[in-house]
Amino acid sequence: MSTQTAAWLVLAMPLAGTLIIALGGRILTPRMAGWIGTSAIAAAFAFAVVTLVKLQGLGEEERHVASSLWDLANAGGLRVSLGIYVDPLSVLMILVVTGVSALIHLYSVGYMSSDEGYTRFFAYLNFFVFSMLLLVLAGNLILLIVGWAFVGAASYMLISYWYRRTTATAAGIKAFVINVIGDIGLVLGTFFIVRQMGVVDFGPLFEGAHSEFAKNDPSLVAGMILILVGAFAKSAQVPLHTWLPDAMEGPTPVSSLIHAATMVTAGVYLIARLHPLFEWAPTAATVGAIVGALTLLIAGTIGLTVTDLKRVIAYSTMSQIGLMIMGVCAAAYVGGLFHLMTHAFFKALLFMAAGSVISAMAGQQSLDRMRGLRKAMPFTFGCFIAGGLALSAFPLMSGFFSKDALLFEVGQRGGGWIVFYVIGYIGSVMTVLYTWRMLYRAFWGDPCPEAVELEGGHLHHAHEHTNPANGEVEDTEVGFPGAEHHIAERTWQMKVAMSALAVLSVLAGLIYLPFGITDTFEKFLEPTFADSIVTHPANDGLEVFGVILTSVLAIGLIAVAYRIWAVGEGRATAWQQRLPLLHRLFVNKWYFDELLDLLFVRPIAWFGRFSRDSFERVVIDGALVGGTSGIVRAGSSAVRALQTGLLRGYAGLVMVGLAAVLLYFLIRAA
Amino acid sequence: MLSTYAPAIVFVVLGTIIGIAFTVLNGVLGTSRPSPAKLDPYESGMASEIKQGFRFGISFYLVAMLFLLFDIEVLFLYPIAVQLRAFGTFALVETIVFIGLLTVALIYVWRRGALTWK
Amino acid sequence: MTSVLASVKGPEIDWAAFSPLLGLFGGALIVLMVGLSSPRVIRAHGVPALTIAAFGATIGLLIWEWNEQVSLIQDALILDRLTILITLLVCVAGIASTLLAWREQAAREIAHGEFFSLLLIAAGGMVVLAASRNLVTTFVGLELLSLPLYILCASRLRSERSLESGLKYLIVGSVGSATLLYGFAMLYGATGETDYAGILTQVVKEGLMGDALFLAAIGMTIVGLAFKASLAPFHQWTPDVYEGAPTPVTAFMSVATKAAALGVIVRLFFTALLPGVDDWRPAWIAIAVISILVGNVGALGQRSLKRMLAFSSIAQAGYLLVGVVVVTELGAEAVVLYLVVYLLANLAAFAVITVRERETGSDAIGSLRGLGARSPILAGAMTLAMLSLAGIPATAGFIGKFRLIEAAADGGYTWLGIVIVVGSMISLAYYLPVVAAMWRPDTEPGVDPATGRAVLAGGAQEAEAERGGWEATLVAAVMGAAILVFGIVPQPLFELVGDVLKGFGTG
Amino acid sequence: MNINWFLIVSALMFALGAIGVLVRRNPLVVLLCLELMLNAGNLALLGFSRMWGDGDGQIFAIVVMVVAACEVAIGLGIVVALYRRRLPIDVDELRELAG
Repeated sequence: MSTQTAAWLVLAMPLAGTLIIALGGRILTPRMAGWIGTSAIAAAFAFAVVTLVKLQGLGEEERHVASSLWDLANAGGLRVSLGIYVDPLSVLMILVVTGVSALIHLYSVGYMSSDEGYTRFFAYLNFFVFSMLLLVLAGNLILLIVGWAFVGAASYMLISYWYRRTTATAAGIKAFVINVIGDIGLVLGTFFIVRQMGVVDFGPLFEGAHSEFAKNDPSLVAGMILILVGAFAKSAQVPLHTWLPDAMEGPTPVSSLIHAATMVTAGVYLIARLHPLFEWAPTAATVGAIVGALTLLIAGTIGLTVTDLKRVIAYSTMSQIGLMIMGVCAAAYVGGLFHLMTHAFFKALLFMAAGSVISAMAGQQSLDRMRGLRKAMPFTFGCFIAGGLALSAFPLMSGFFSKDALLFEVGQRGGGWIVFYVIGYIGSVMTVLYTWRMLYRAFWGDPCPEAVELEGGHLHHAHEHTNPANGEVEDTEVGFPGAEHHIAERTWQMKVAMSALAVLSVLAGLIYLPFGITDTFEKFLEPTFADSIVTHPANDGLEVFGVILTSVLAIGLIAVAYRIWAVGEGRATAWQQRLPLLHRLFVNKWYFDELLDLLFVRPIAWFGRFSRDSFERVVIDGALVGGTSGIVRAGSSAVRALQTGLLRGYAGLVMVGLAAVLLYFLIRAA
Repeated sequence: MLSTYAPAIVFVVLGTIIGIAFTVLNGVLGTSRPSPAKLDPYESGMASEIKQGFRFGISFYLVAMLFLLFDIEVLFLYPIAVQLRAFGTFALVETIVFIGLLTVALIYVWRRGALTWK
Repeated sequence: MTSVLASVKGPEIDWAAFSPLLGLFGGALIVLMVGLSSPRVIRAHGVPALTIAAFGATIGLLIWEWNEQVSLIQDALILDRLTILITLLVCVAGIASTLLAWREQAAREIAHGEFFSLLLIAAGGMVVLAASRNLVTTFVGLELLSLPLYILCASRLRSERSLESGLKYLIVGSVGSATLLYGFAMLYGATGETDYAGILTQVVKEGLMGDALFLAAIGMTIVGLAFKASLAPFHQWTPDVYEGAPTPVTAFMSVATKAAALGVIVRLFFTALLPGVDDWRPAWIAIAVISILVGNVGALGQRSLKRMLAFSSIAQAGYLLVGVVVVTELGAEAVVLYLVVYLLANLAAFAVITVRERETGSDAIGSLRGLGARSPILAGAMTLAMLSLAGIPATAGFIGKFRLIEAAADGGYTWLGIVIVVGSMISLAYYLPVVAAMWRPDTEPGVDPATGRAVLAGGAQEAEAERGGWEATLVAAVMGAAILVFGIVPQPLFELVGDVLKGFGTG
Repeated sequence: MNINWFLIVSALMFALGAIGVLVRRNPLVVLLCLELMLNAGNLALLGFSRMWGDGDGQIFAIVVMVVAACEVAIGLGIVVALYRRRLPIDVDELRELAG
């Protein structure tokens, strides 16, 4: 089997899975559909591994293989083919996508098993994987756009999967609209590039870019910024990010797969894929880095204030992707992609664990209700800790090495990029805080009623099924979540998937350790980025500094978080009443906490609230998407008010129009 | 050029003036003693059967429209008539085809029963 | 004058090139006569079958004449690639509309023969319009297409809405015709010619570019043609007429009239009026932008699907104009390409509406609820149609829009391309709810989703579904498949519309 | 006679017709006004035909007359249908379709 064949088969597997599940819907039992979907993706992963092996078997210079099935269009001197492009970057992506997807499919087999629309769920999920693979394997910009649009559609279908939930359908529409804004940006951007270059295939595109465009050519910069708009929308970057928190309305495996591990990282992939163009348009790259950095900060602050468990992780995703975008825009490709990979592992794991927690809470997602789940669900707790440690870059965890590698590469560039280096660390501070706030609030403290019930061996079930977002009463038929809840402790499929990811979250860092201890990952990606024109001056001191700073931040801030959220105010008040003298001794600490609160937590919280309430609601939702008061709606009622049905009124408007046209022409004549 | 039409213009103007003059004179000079009987549509004989809101029957409009259409189509024969010699046989064939088409239309109208008075 | 004409022995007519027109008009005559026959089966099924045969024969004749470029009847008409393509579109629309009208109430009410022969005559008028190279034939073509459509709109004699739409269309349409006629009269007055070619030479020779009469003529011509293409602000008849007319007629009107109107706009403004391009271009641009805005904005929040599609067609006409104002060959190609994809999407949508209207008696968006579960073919076709109209990738509509934007940018009007994009973004807000409604199940089984009334029994509903007819489903399926196929493999489309201006100036 | 006179009269006729369409509510009168507008075009055609001394304008005018007759016939047909359905013969009352 050649490299191309294996890559085509990777693409074919999920498509076959989709078709089998969609067409055989009536014949297949739901359980069979689940297993067919899972095995299709597992097969795709197997072929992805074969692709990897075959590609590595080629010489370093030949590790980019283009293959095309047939020509889609050949008009006006532009040839567009149904072709794929296999190189280390796309192989890395297909490995991550198929690997994580396979595990999440497995998890879903257990997690979704009581849902009435089980079969449909797997058809959608397989379709998503197919679209995502099409996106990352696409050999030209046009096919990439098609994959890009397909993942948007799949995401829309999966967010609105519980289609009788009003909040879910609204979230789906919002995601779709914002993604289409991005698609349009991507299409227009492509247009700018293709118009000048006359080719859409990646190989010739990259080779010809430096001769067709001057460095920082205005039309190239404009095109790349438009393409960035596409990347921002898909990767939920400011200001096109508002769909992602709402997308949490979808089932948890969807959040895990699409809105954490794979689809939302498409923007990072796109920038890395088009790096020869971005490097040739440094202005666009800088814009991308600025937006990434902004997102990193804004999402981090919001993550500190929201109380919905899934939304905390969603904002964390936004923030981490902001970091990656900042990284790849700063030419920290290896670090950025390394972080993409480890993030896929630990974020998928966190979502899976969150799904298990939500099940234990009978669908409740609010952190205010959760308390002391540690003893009730030890396995989930363990996974949460593994994911949380990785996310907060705790030393020796995968996230530690990847974040470190990313920021080190950014810092190595020196000059103005140092600003982004610093912002990256500020972001890390918030990452640790919100991660551990979530962990401490959900798992520490006195057990909440649900946790007590679970400790007694019984899974809590609500008397009435309600929508956690607005409290509407629901039944459990198709279109709403199913009746049963499943936790990892009692469902082997979930347990297997989470264990695998937990191991990866802890150990995946070993393939790329600092100080050149291991460089497997860098060596692997080298052929793709060999043509990079950005140089990173060596800076060993920085590397040491980075490793130490990251460790100190992670360990220190976990302790700070413990003080704020685990050792709650309630406990302190109780002590104060019992031992008024000891209280004095703790006064200073109290001041410290309050000072911390005043200086640190409150401003951030305020900014987070502002970002969420004012910025998102007013600017994004109000003016762009348009509520009842939007500009577009006003225009609509005006047009329809003119449509009175009164014939003479129509004739009147015609006369006015005629007069206007005539007046124009007579003025031209004069 | 205008002088060519002078007699016609004089005729129209005189006609208008005389018409208006007589009507006005009649109203001014004549006596007017209206009575209910005089205002009836028919001053003598039987009372009118026809009610006030009378309208022509549908068939009237139908036939009128058909007449209008067939009548106006004949207009197309005028240019041919003017240039009959120039076009020769072609004009003859054209005319026959045209009249043939009209005949088809007539047959259709007739078969659909539009010509039967209801 | 007589002496010159004495030498003329009738105009030369290339009968082969003339044959597509004869196919349509001859078909109309035959259909009319067959419609008189007494057996009900012949009237109800023979007549539409014959109509399809006539359209099919015309398509056959077109294929026979595919590579010809001939001028007909002393250059009054021309058979070139543009004519052939527009005729092809009109015939496809005609076949689809005939299939939709097969069980149509309206056809029964005004007699099948009349209904279908009027359809054929209107199609013939569209061909004359698109093929004409003379002001007189242009006007004749315009009226030949308009007059039958006035009647067809009012053909549901027992429905007040149908009559209202017919009368409204007639009156507003006639105002448009009169305006156009006045424009033509002035054009003739300014140049002394009725031939497009003659007008062009005269304008160039006499330097009439800034002449008041010539410019006023262009102005009135623009207004008259804008009417027929339903461009804002001359659009107001469109929603009312589309809603009131029988759905198959609306389908035909929305697609074929637009094709013919755009055809004549391209021909007239690319030849006879080309010297005045600097003057007329801003006017068309203004009309295009207003149409895109008014159409997209007006379609928001409409309850009736036909009304929504009417506003959408106004916006689409605006997009199409963008291909005209750039005045390039690429622009003309983009216009025809977009006409093709617009035809596919609109016919698919109207086919579904026809079926639903027969089943539920309503064309409200709500009447589509639960269609996805009951009839995946119809719902799939409608979804594709909506996505295609919105220009989502992997549908033909995306290809069409991409080409238009490309033409705009190529012609130096990138900002018009952006207007198209903005319009498309707004349009998602009314196309997507349709898709969403279809794939959502009925709220309560046993309740008619459109009216909220309880339906009687299962049997009654099945009988109603029977009335929808397989013909409409066939149209929906074929059009939907074509949208998808051309969305993925657009090459045949590019080849079809390539060289659209081939033979444009012949004769 | 100067062509301008023809044009002025025809423009006046066109304007009168347009005003008639705007202000009259009886569809029959509206149809009459439409005729007026078409015939304004005819007058202009004939005037120009005279000015250029060729027959094109006259032929055009004949075609227009036929078209005008057809329009009126269709208009009358619809009015008759409205009358049969006992609907008001008033364009302002035709407001079923709006919005």
